[in-house]
Amino acid sequence: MTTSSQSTVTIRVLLFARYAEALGDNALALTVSSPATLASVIKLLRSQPGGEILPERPLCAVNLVQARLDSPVEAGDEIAVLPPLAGG
Amino acid sequence: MTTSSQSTVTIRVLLFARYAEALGDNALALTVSSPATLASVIKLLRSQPGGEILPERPLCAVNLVQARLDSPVEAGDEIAVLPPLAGG
Amino acid sequence: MSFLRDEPLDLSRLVVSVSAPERGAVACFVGTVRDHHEGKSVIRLEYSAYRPMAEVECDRIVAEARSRWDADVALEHRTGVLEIGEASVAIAAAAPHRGAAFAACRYVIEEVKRRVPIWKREHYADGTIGWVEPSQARRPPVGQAAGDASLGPVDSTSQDDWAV
Amino acid sequence: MSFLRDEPLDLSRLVVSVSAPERGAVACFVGTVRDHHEGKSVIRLEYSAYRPMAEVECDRIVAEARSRWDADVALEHRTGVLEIGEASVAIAAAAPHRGAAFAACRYVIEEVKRRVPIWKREHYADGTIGWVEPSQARRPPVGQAAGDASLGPVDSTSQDDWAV
Repeated sequence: MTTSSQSTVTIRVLLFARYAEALGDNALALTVSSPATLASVIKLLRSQPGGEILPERPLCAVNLVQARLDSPVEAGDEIAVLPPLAGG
Repeated sequence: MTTSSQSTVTIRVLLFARYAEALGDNALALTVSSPATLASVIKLLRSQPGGEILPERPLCAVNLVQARLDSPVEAGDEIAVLPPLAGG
Repeated sequence: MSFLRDEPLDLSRLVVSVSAPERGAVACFVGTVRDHHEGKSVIRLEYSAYRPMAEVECDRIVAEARSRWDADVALEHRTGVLEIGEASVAIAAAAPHRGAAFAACRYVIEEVKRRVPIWKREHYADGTIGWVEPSQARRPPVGQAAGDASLGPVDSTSQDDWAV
Repeated sequence: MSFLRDEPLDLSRLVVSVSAPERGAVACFVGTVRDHHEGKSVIRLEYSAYRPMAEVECDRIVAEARSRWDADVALEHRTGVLEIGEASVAIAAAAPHRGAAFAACRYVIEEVKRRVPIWKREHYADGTIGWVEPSQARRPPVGQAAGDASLGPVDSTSQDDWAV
């Protein structure tokens, strides 16, 4: 459960593999200005300790679907930042 | 064991599938003029009862290798006449 | 049904699951853990996944292959720790004719590599551990920002790329 | 080793036989007996072969695939009576990378169909029996004498046809 003030929103971000390792956790809660976009979340994430490992434009998903960085995000969305894929 | 006179040679021919059925056996011994070629064997084979099912230029093998109709054949060679292949 | 598996994969089970009397051609692919990577000796491998999205993406890929080639398709991907030689991914595609079966199978493995959120960490003989980055071929072209990769479905005009 | 088998084929055994720590990609193909052919309902099938030549030809095909794609390749073909759904042919090709594995596997099935002296007789639901002729695509081009087909190895210039 997250609450949003009039001008900010708290976004929960899932991290994986190398990114989770660098940022020290596989999920972080970030408070960003509202309305928020993926880009504003990524920008804040990159300023966290260890966040410099993230590229400017990482692969992201919102609610299990790949999303562009200008996508709006809201509290309750499932935001995921994905390192380069290596399945198969 | 086959024997050849001065002017003829006896060739044993293996038949398969539809051809064996048509000619009533899966092996026939044919006596042809010497020196013989695959073509002369096929020509005689086509004149046998049921042999009219054979095309003029059937797929043939001599000693397990595909052979052209002008290939020479001798007593002791393993001659095979192959219907269209249907493996796989 | 789950596409991600913590237990060893069983290709025979996949083949049986897609086979049917009217589909006489089954093409399969199995990826196994190799003992080396970029000159280093690998002793074991660990696959992790963003599981809910990986399941959804696998389901989409299989559905795309089924509808494009009128094939039945089965796919499984391992997660967890794998030893050398173990299967990491197994695919079976059955169709009335072999061209479609091969094309559907090839499509699925290429799309799995391109779109499914799975990562692997290699354990090397020298005691070190490393996250495996995709090969050069799968990185964005030079000049494009690193990590700015797309994992959307291929557009329909590129379907011919999968003809086998 | 014999390429022709009177007992049911086992794809898993073939996959194991070609797998190795340095070959991380295995492509396979299984052909199964379909329940219909040109509109007729098939209940069972009988494969016969010119066995010594079929063995030699399978051996050549496998050797060609191995050397062209640096792959390990296993091949088996059933003979005798097969029920609907049973495997008539099974192929596994393992290579360090999947492109080579797919290409080698596809090459082997195409060449088996083109070059190995095997014939099949279908038993139909109406009690009749028929020798199966190869499909139109495998008959000689129009204008060429019927039956004047070649089963020699493909020449090296056509190798690209097998790229997958």
